[in-house]
Amino acid sequence: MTRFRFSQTPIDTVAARRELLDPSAGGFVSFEGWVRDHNEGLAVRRLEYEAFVELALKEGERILAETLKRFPIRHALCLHRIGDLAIGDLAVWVGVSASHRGEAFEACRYVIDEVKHRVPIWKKEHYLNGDSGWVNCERCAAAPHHHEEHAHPHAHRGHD
Amino acid sequence: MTRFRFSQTPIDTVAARRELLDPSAGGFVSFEGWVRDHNEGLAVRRLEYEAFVELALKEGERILAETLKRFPIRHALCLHRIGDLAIGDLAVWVGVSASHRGEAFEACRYVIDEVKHRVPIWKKEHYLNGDSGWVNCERCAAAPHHHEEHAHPHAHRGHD
Amino acid sequence: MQIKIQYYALMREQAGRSAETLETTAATPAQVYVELARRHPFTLPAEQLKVAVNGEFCDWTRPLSPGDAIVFIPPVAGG
Amino acid sequence: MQIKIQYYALMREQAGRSAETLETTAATPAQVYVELARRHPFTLPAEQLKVAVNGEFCDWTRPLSPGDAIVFIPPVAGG
Repeated sequence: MTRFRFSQTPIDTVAARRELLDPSAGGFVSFEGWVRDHNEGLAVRRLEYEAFVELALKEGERILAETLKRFPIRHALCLHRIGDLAIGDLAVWVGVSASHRGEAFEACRYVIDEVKHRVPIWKKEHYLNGDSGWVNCERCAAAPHHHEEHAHPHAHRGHD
Repeated sequence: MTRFRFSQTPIDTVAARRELLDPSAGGFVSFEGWVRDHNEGLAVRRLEYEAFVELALKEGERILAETLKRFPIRHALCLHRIGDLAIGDLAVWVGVSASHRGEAFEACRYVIDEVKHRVPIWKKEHYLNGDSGWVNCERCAAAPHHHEEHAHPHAHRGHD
Repeated sequence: MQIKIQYYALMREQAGRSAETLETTAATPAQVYVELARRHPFTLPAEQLKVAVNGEFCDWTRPLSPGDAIVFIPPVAGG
Repeated sequence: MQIKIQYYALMREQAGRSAETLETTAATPAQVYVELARRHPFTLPAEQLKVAVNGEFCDWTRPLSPGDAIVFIPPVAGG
């Protein structure tokens, strides 16, 4: 079973947590990324996630392998949604179990930070005002979808 | 509803998580302390948690109030078991939701660190070898339960 | 005066009880602890304990009043 | 030679397709990008992209072979 997986249906966090149970683990840390109703001052209506699945699975798996090498932990797992998501939906789940809590916190943070920076997944925000845009366009020259001629006054930093 | 609570029955993590949902929150971090099968080289059979409930509830609530003041987060909650626990049981659950993940991680870590240091809860480990001892006895002059005349060669640091 | 003592964890085991009432002339929790340590086989020096009176942490030198409820708090280990 | 291009996210929208086959003399992904940017209204300069060939990240100067599958990767935003 791979440690980085995509899901087109809601992530089952109870089943995910169960995969990390270990009688030698004293601490478990999980992170959940939820679809937030706003970003950089704009009201968000829904999100679309798209991935270059073939490479994303490899890169995700590399991140989890690195994490297990770098931190003295027991298990680590990351599940990521793709497709259309509504406000409040769970977009990504990371779980880490370890003997000690310090390492569980650090490893969990490491996984989500690396996933956000390295794994080829993209997020398109659909705003209440009818606009939409691919997150991280502030680092691109990309104009918003509906009005290609003007630049957005705000920076898209991602929902964090 | 108070944000620090004790439970004599298994903690319902699904219900706990639900209390922290918030459409303006983009990140959620939870910590779980699990009863580990070993501590400081000794095989652990089971644990007993005991609390000075009246003061523990006040101190726990103070920690969560501090956390909400100190970090820009949405919600925070801590649930703690008391009574007899077996290996793998969930002893403590901390959850934090926030706009951004950094604050959720930091606040969650702060809560569990402070709870472990300040809240009057004690943990007695029962070892496979028949001995037992109150955790943190290395900072006390306490001898183990079964052999009051000799000192344990190992330090009890807590299961982390 | 009479004061009440509640015991938890290791202190409860060493006192052999969960609570007791003490008739004492002790003026502070520190003096109460010295008095009780003569009756019970406590192994924890006061420096390693905290103390609470009437459900709140306090100083070892807090003046006591009749009916006060004291708890000596061994090193904690939650989580 | 013929190479394949797959598009994702903003690049897919700007190319108006998910994939295409290109008959080209370009020797590297960098040269392919320049060529494609003449046909499609790409707004992302190559410096802001990564590139993958045959499902693995690679250099922009990697020599291409017939049948290679290229993906230009805009700034990611998982989680």
